[in-house]
This record gives sequence, structure tokens and C-alpha cells, in this order.
Amino acid sequence: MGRLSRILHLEWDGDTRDAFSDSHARFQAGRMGMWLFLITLGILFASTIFAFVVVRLQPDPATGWRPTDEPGIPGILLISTAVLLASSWTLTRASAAIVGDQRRQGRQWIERSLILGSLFLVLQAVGWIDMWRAGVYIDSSLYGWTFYVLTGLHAVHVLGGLIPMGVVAARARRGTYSRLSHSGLTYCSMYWHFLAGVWIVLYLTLWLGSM
Amino acid sequence: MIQMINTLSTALLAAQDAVTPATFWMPEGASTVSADVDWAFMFVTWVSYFFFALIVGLMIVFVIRYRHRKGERFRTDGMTHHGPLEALWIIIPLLISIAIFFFGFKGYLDLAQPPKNTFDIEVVAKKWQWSFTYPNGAISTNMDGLFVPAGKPVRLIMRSYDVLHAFFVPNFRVKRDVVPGRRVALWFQCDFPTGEDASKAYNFFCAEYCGTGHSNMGGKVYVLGETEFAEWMAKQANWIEDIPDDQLYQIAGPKLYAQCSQCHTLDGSTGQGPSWKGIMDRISAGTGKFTNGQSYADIIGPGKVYETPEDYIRDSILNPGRYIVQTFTNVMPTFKGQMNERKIDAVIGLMKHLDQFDSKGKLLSGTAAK
Amino acid sequence: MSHEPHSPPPIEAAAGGHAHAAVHPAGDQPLVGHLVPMTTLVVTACALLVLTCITVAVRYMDIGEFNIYIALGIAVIKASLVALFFMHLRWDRPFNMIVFFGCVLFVVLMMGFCLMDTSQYRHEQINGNPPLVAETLLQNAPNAPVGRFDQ
Amino acid sequence: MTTLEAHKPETLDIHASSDNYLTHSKGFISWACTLDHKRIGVMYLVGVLGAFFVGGIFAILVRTELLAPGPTIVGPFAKWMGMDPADVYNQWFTLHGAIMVFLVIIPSIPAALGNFILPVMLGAKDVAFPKLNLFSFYLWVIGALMAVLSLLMGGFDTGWTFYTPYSTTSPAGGVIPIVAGAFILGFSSIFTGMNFIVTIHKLRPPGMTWFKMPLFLWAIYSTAIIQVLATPVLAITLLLLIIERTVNIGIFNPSMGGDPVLYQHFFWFYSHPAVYIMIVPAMGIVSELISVHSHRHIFGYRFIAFSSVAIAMFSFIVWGHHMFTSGQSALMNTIFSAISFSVGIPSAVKVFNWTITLYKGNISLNTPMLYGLAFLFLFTIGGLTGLHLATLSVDVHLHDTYFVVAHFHYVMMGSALIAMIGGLHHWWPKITGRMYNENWGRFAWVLVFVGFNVTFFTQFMLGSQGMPRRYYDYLPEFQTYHVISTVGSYIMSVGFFITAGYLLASLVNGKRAPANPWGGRSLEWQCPSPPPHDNFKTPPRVGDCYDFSIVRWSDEENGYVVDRSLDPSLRENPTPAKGH
Repeated sequence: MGRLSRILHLEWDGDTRDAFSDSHARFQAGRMGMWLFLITLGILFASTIFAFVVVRLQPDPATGWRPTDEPGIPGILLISTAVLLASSWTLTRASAAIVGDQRRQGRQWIERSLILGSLFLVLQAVGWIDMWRAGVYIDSSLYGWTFYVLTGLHAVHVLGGLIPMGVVAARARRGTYSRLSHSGLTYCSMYWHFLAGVWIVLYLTLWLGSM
Repeated sequence: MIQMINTLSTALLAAQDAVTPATFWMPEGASTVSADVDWAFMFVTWVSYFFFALIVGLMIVFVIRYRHRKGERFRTDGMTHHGPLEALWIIIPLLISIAIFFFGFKGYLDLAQPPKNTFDIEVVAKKWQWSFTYPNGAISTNMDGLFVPAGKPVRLIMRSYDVLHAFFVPNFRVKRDVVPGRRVALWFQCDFPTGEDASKAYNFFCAEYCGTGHSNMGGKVYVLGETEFAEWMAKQANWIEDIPDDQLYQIAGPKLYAQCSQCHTLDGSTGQGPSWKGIMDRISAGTGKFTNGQSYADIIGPGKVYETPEDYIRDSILNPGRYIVQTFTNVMPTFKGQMNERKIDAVIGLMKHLDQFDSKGKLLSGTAAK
Repeated sequence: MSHEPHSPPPIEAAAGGHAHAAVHPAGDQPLVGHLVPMTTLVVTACALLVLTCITVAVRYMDIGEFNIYIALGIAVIKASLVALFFMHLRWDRPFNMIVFFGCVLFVVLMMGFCLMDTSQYRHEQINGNPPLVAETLLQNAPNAPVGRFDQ
Repeated sequence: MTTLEAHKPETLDIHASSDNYLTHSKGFISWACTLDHKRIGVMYLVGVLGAFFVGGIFAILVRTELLAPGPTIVGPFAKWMGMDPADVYNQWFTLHGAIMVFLVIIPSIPAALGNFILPVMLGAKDVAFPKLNLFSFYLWVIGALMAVLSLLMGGFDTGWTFYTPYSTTSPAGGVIPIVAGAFILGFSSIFTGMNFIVTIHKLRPPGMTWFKMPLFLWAIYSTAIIQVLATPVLAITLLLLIIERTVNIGIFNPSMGGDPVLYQHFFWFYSHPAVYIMIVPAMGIVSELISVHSHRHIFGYRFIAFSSVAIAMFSFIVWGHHMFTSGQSALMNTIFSAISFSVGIPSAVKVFNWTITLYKGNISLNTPMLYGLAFLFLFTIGGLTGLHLATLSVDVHLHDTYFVVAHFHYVMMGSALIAMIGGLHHWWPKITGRMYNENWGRFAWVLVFVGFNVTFFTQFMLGSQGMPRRYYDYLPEFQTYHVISTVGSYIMSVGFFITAGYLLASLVNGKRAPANPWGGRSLEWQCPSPPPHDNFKTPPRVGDCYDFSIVRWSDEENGYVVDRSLDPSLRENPTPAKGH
């Protein structure tokens, strides 16, 4: 192994310092770590939504929460919601296919999820442009501020999920995943389902809040 | 329970006929709630003395008694657990905690609920000044001090102009943060007049960190007897009106300058804002630049933004952010609502006649009264 | 990753609450996929939809303060359903479930306390844009959009 | 168990190889890219102690400035930096607070000592996710660099609490970098916590059951729970703060219907538990120090273990006691006051249990033990004055005064940092393989202990007499106490410099450390000092880690050994060993 490659793989000492006795134990630990990570993110999103709720509940009586000249939540977000849920669904299919030892289908389902996930981001961007065109800016009112900040925060996490999903897709293409060894896919889909769940709550909050 | 504590503490606290003197822990207590707060404080302190002595005492005794010397065999007859003992030191601290909570709660009920017939003073906090508006329209700032009537519950209705501040009078044992965007109230009652003597008056502080001038954003609380207070309030409301026009800047100027002196010097040295030394000359020379690149000459003069230098100064007091002199930043608050035309005239008069004042803004003797 | 082929242990064993992962034979367990019956997933999805409809319906019924609590409550139920069934928490180790509901409890406590507090001091808030704050903001942050609330 | 095995001292493999984690590989990259928890722990330790030095400098500057009312030493700095003297002071105390909290105390015990000790104590080869561990260390480095960047961009004067709206409108230029730095440090802390929780759950070797774990591990575990659950709230709060400062509008801004008190709720929802992130691992260290150096089974193991968890749980629901005067409603003040006392109970349980552990012990007054006893002394004061501050009416008077400053220094410095220094001395032979000079250690301890009390006890009186905190100018009547306090801080810093001196000297000419210099019983004392690359060549034998009856001094090891032949259950007529 070359010097650079050793550095990049963090295997300078010649080992990965794997403390687990077997891959099953490692997988169990990985799942637990993933759960803790998702809980961390869940609390992060919950507090953001909650902060939104608190300021939403104390609107200015003179102007209300949403200024009358500003439109509600863009309708395209409904489509993006459907797309995100669909990508969650295709990822479920991917896991099922891999577990059923149908590697080719598994690979296809992962790629579909990747495409749907990217489509979601595109639709979110369209939603932002809609709002922007309608004259809702991040600094025009708390309504606009919360819209951009909350959707933006979620979009950043989706973006952060697409990268590992791309890695998973590449590995699936190489045939890395088998019936018994697909921990990467499992972690990825845990994260992805989580993001879908967060989005449903977030979207509803924003939508109810805009009324 | 509350009833019981009420009777208990009433029995413990004799009716107050003087301020409680300062102790090792607490400063002089002058409000109606201070004795109660001190009592709770001392109760907790004595509990603390007891447990501190117990733990540190046992620790020292054990360390001396059970010293180990190298090479000795270890004794192993110490017990490793003892259920009843553990239960004991869960229950005893629990009971003490409950008692302390109720003492604190009872005192807090008094602090949090002002009586019905309060004397209300409007307070505005801004960086780094307090201003107090009394019911008759009289205004004082922390430079003058806060004046309150003795023997009457006083309620301060406080707003903040910019960031968080907190009004704190140690001798009254009261404190309340002033939150921007909210009207918060704090009340106290002091039964013992201090008179207008600064050495007897009580200190108040800003207790919530608010930036550069935080540590100097305090002053004195004067407690006046009922008639004295009424007189003071009447005088305070009309002080600027009572001054004859020809002496306006000489008498009112120094008093008003006290509010400006934190930032504007008279001796030419640089403060938070431009020095007033030679200010009228600078303006008439017209060369001084603003941060937006314009000069005095560009904005002052017939047909320009300001007809006269006086107009420019007036607007700088009311809308300070409009033009910023170069090398300075926009830190001055507006004095809208605090400075009427007459007061502004007095300040402008002071600026025009700086030769009659010393560097601290005091009128030089000999120039007084033409 | 190396592993010997063997049949995956039944899911129930994984959730059985053993103190040690080592009791299981080596190898990854396929925990995701066909193991959750499709019907369960469909039923959960329907439940989510129904709850969403309820949230919307409640929004149109004017019951004042309770609106928000009902909406938050339904959101918590929905999040739990997603975690339990879509994210397989239902079949995971009990520790993860304890952690999950512990967190929900903390978040609910935090929200409850803060909401209680804000509703208590709401009467102190100055309606409209407090004029003094607006002026300072204009000075300190010249681009801040405060004009619209100025009276 | 055979007799043959019983007579074999367990530290035998100390001589097996001279290979240890320090000598395993060489060069900068072998450290920078290491996945070895011990090396990561050492790097954290170096970083944290460096930050402690910087934070300490600011502390000394702050104390020196307060020698007299009005500007004392800020003048030249103000001229040099072109700032108002008051702003110079404000930046100093802010830097002191922010560095000490975010860069020193929060990572000191869990990330530095915890990383080194936890896997060894547990009997594992490493933490569960070594790469994540290295990643959190680099996050810490980035956070520290952000603090430096913020200094270069004009510093920050918001106080370490970043209260809005001051922090969103402050003219200082470095607010955004430091807030972003605290955000990044938060994630460093979260990942460390996750790693430790999973490690303790999944990597306990056979025999290491939950109730066989040393109490330090219970404390680290409780801390990790807080880190994982509370830190995200801080992260999002700081993120919203950055956005608000950037675009001049946000949910904490009252001019648009936002709420500054909401910021405080969010901030303290993290930062109160964060206080326990600092103190709970310190309590874990003290449990070790006191039982090991008095060679006596810890009293009430389960109560101490559960009280750590209880403190972690309670810590989440008491944050409001930081806000009794901050515009929080009277109803919530009352509720929070009542709940706040609940944290006192488990803390009291621990203190009593430590005290009773000394009873009938075999106490060696080594430097680590002295720090342990100092902790007991200082934490008792810090904890009891917490009662004053939880009491509603009394807190209204004491809030934001020097009383609070004194209280949290007793808890955060007098307890958390003193325990950390005690732990550093305790495990120094294990980490470096060298013994430091005991006499210098005891002497420096005296200076630190005396200096600390002189510095901070006076501040209780200052505060209760009405001196508000964060003041650079003050009324003349407070000067006496301020002078005493400043003198105390000088004494203390001399103590710390001596400590740094003899610890560094020990690296050069210290005696070689035996595997077990103090007579400890937990697993880290059963591997050589310093530990080998893989910690344990053979899986260690787990026993009762507080049973010192089978520990004896061995002249040939020049240290203690675990001698199973002393186990009474192995002998025919078990008579308890008597020391006196």
C-alpha cells in the first residue's frame, strides 16, 4: 500500500483498530451508533420545529403571522413530499431485493432512490425560486425566514444523505452487497427514512403555520 | 404548608422599624422584602455551614486516623454498603430541600406580586443609560438618580431600547431583566427616607451584560419623604422651563452635557463620538467628512439638507444614524422624546460658547449671569 | 467484511434482550426488507395519512389554544409510527426503544415548559413593533426590514 | 481456578515486550492519522492543556484589571487595539469563559482522559468507532482554530452565553466565527458521546457486567447520554443565531415578533446539562481517586453509579433556574426552583459515600489523593452554595453577581478541573510511563488549593454584597475583596506553573513507572505502563474492581501487584488482613 493510500485509509499503523470480534457484533454496534446519531438529529429538528411553533404562536396582532401580500407555502412542495416518500419506498424495495439475493434489482432500486432523492432537491429549489419570485425573502418577515431556514436545514441533510447513497449505489454496482452483508445499505436507509419522516412533520408544520 | 411557614416567619421577623444593618454576607437591607430574603439566605447558609463542617470534619478525621504506610497490609473490614444509611442521606437532604424551597417560594411570592396601589414609574433602558419618567412627566436619568417616595410601593415599568439590561438594587434585594420587546415590572417599597444625600442613597446597577458601558450603567436611588418627593417631582418636571432664556445654555447646558459626556469630550480628545471642541468651527469650515463621503459643506447651507448648522445638530441628536462623521461608528442612541426644543437649544448654546465652560462642562466662574 | 454463510437468526432472538451481542453467531443479519410484512407497512402508511387528515381537520375547527397541543401530539405519534415500523424500531433491541422514547419525553418536556412559559408572559409583550427597538435596529443593522411594522 | 494460576502475578506481561503505544510507530503522520484511542486521548490532552493555558492567561488579565476601580491595565491594550478600555476587558472575560467552557472543561475529562482510559478500563482494544473518534478530535481542532480566527477578525465581547440580542447586534467582528466554532465543538462532543455509549454497550469483555464496571465508566456513560441528547439543541440554537446575525432578522429578535427569552430557554436547555457534562465525569474520577488511594472498597457502589445516571436525567429539566430574573414567568420560576433541588440529592449521596469510603481505609496521601480530597472540600462548598441559587427569593438578589461567579468556579474549576488534574496525576504514570516528583506535586497542590480558595471564596462576599458580574469598573467599597481575590489567583497560577514544570520534567528524567504504582484494581492497572498498542495481549481477568484485599506491594515490581493468593476464598482459613 502506498504512503498516501495508507494515510487516506487511516491505516498508518497497519490496522483499522477494529475492536469487534465478528462482523455481526460490528453491525449491531453500527446500528446502535446510527440510532444515536438519528436521535441527535431528531432532537435538532424537533427543537427547530419547536422554535418555529413558539414564534408562530406569538404573532403580531396588527399584521398576523403571514403578511397579506406574501403567498402561502408553494404547492410544489406537495409534489416533492410525494417524491421523497417514493424514494423512501424504493429504498425499502432495494433492501428487500438485496436480502432476497436479487442483486441486480437491488442495484436498480438504489439507483432509483438516488434519482428520486436528487429530484426532491430540485423540486425544493423550484419551491424556493417560487417564493423568491413572489417577493418572500429570508429577511422580509419571520414567515419567510422560517420557511427558508427550515426547508434549507432539511435540504442540507438530504444533500448530506445523497452522498453516502451515491457511495452505496457505486458499491451495489460493484456487487459489494449480499444477502448477509449489506450494513452500508442498512445505515443509509435508516438515515433516509428518518429524513422522510422529518420532512412530513416539517412540511405539515410549515403548512399549518402559514394559514 | 404555606400558612404554617407564614406564621412561622412572621413570628421570627419582628416588625421593622429601621433598615437592617449590613452583615458579613449581606449589605444593608432597606426594602420591605429584604428581611425575608436575608432570613432565607441565612437559613441556607447555616445549613451549608453544618454540612460543610460535617463532611470536611469527617474527612480530616478519617484521613488522619486511617493513614496508610507503605508495605503495610491493607485492612479490609470497612463496610461496602449500608442500605439504611444511604436511605437516611437521601431523605434528610430531601426534607431540607423542601423546606428551603418553601422559604424561597414564599419570599418570591412577595417579590413577584406588586400590591394594588403602586406608584408607577416608566423606565427605559438603553445602552448605557436609564431614564425614569414620573407620572407628572418629570424625567430623570441614572446621572440624576432614581427618586422614589418612601413608604409607598413603587413599581418600575421597564422597557429596553436595544439589548437586555437588568435593574438591580442590592439594598432592596430586587432585580429584574429588562427584555426588549416586552414591558416588565419590578416593585419594591422602602419605608426609610434617605433624603437627597448621595452618600446615604442606595446604589443601583445594570446586572445583565450589555456591552461597553455596562459597568457604568448605574446610579443612586434616593428615597424621599412624601412631601419632599412631591416637591422634587414638580421641580424636576419644569426645570428647563424655569430657566430664563438668556441663561438657558449656561444653566441647562452643563446638566444636559452630563448625558453626553460619556462619548463626547470638550477637550478635543477622542471618545466614542466626535469631540465638541471646535465643533461649530468645523461645521462652518464645511470640510469635515462623513462616512458616506459627503462633507459638511455638502449638506449644510441654504437649499441643502440642512438650512443651518443648528438644524444639522438638532437632527444629529434626534436621528443620530443619518450622517456619521468619519472614523466613528454608529453607536449613538436617539434622544427623541427626551430632548425637547428648549433642551436642544441649550445644548447648541453650550457648543457655541465652549470657552465659558471647563473641560468637564462646568461653567467657569466669572462668566455666570451676565 | 468476512463471514461464513449461515441462515440468519430469527428476529425475535435479536430483540430478546440479551446483554451481549456475542450470543449470536457471526454474520450480518438482514434486518431491513422483506422481514416487515407489507401489510404492516401499508397499515402504518394509512394511519399516517389518517392522522394527517385529523391534523388538518383540527386546524379548521376553531378550538383555540388546544390546536397546537393536538397538532404537536399527533406529530409525536406520527414520528413514533415512522420510527417503530418504517425504521424497524419495533423489532430492534429494547435499549434503542428506551432511548427513543426517553428522547421523546425530554423533547416534550422541553416544549411543554417553554410553551407554558411563553403563554404566561405573552401579556407583557408589546404589540406591534416596539418603536424603540425598531429605531435601534435601523441604526445597528441598516438593512433590517423594520419599516413595515412602524406605526 | 488453579493454584498455579493464582500465584502468578497478573502484571506478568509487563516484561513481555517493550513495545508500547508511544513507540509503536514514529513520525508526525503516525500521530496525525492514528486511530489508536490512546494517542487520540494524548492529542486531546495536549490540546486541552494548551487551551487551558490560554484561558488561564485571560483569567489572570481579568483579575489583574480588577485590582482597582477604573482602567488598571487595559489602557495600553486599548490603545494598541484601538478600542474602548471597557471593550478590551469585555473581550478578555468573554474569551476566558468561552475558551474554558467549550475548549477546556467540556472536552477535558471525557475526550482527553476518557479516550485514553475508557477502553483500557473496560478491557477493550479500542472504542467502537475509531475513525469517528479521530474525526471528533479534528472537529475539536477546527473549533479551536475558529476561536483563533475570531480573534483575528476582531474578537468577540458577547460573554460565553452569546445572549441575544446583544450577540446579534454586537459590533465586534469575530462573533460569527466563535459561534460557528462552538457549533463545531458541539458536534465533536456529540460524536465522542455516541462513541462511548456504543463502546460501553457493545465492547465489554466477558465478565465485565454493568455492575462490575468502575464508577468512572458509569460517569462517562451518563455524561455521554447528556452529550448526545442535549448538544443538538445548542447546535441548532447557535446555527439560528448565526443566520439571525447574518440577515438581521430571526426568531430571537423582538422587533419582528421573535423572542429573546426563547434563546435563553434553548441555550440553557443545553448549557445546564453541559454543566453536568463537566462535573459528572469529574465525580467519576473522584470515585476512582478516593477508593484507589485509600485502598478501600468504594462505599455504596450502586448508589454512586445510579446517582450519576439520576443527575444526568434531572439535569434536563432544571435549566430554568438560570432564568429566575430573566423574564421567565413566575409560574415557571417556581416549577424550576422546585425541580432544581432534586439535583442536590444525588450529589449529596455521592459526597456522603465518598466520605464514608475514607472510613477504615488505608489512605495514602499521594498527589492524586490530595486532589481528590480537595475536590471533596471544594465541591461541598460549590454544591451547598447551589442551594442559595436554587432558592427563588435569594437567587433574585444573587443572580448575575459575583456570588454566581464564585459558585460556578467552585463547581467548574474547583471541582471539574481539580478532579481532571487529580486524574491527570493519577493516570500520568500510565499515560507516559514515568513517575513525577511527589514532593513537588504536594507542594504545588498546596498552592493551588490555597490560591483557589483565596481567589473564589472572597467572591461569595463580593456577590452577596451586590457586586454585579462582568464589570470592569466598580465602586471603591468592593476593592478590598477584589485585591484579595487577585492575589489568590496569582498564588494559584504559580501552583499551576509548578505543576506544568514537574510534569514536563518527569518526561525527561522521571523514574520508570511500574504497571500499578498506586495499588489500583481496575483493568488499566493490569496492563503495562504505558499500555501496548493493543492494550491487552490476552483478555484481562475481570474481578471486583474495588476489592483491594488481594492487592499487595511488591518490591521487585516497585509497585503493587494483584496477588490472587491473598484471596481469602482460596485459602483454607480465611482471616481478614488487618493493617493496624
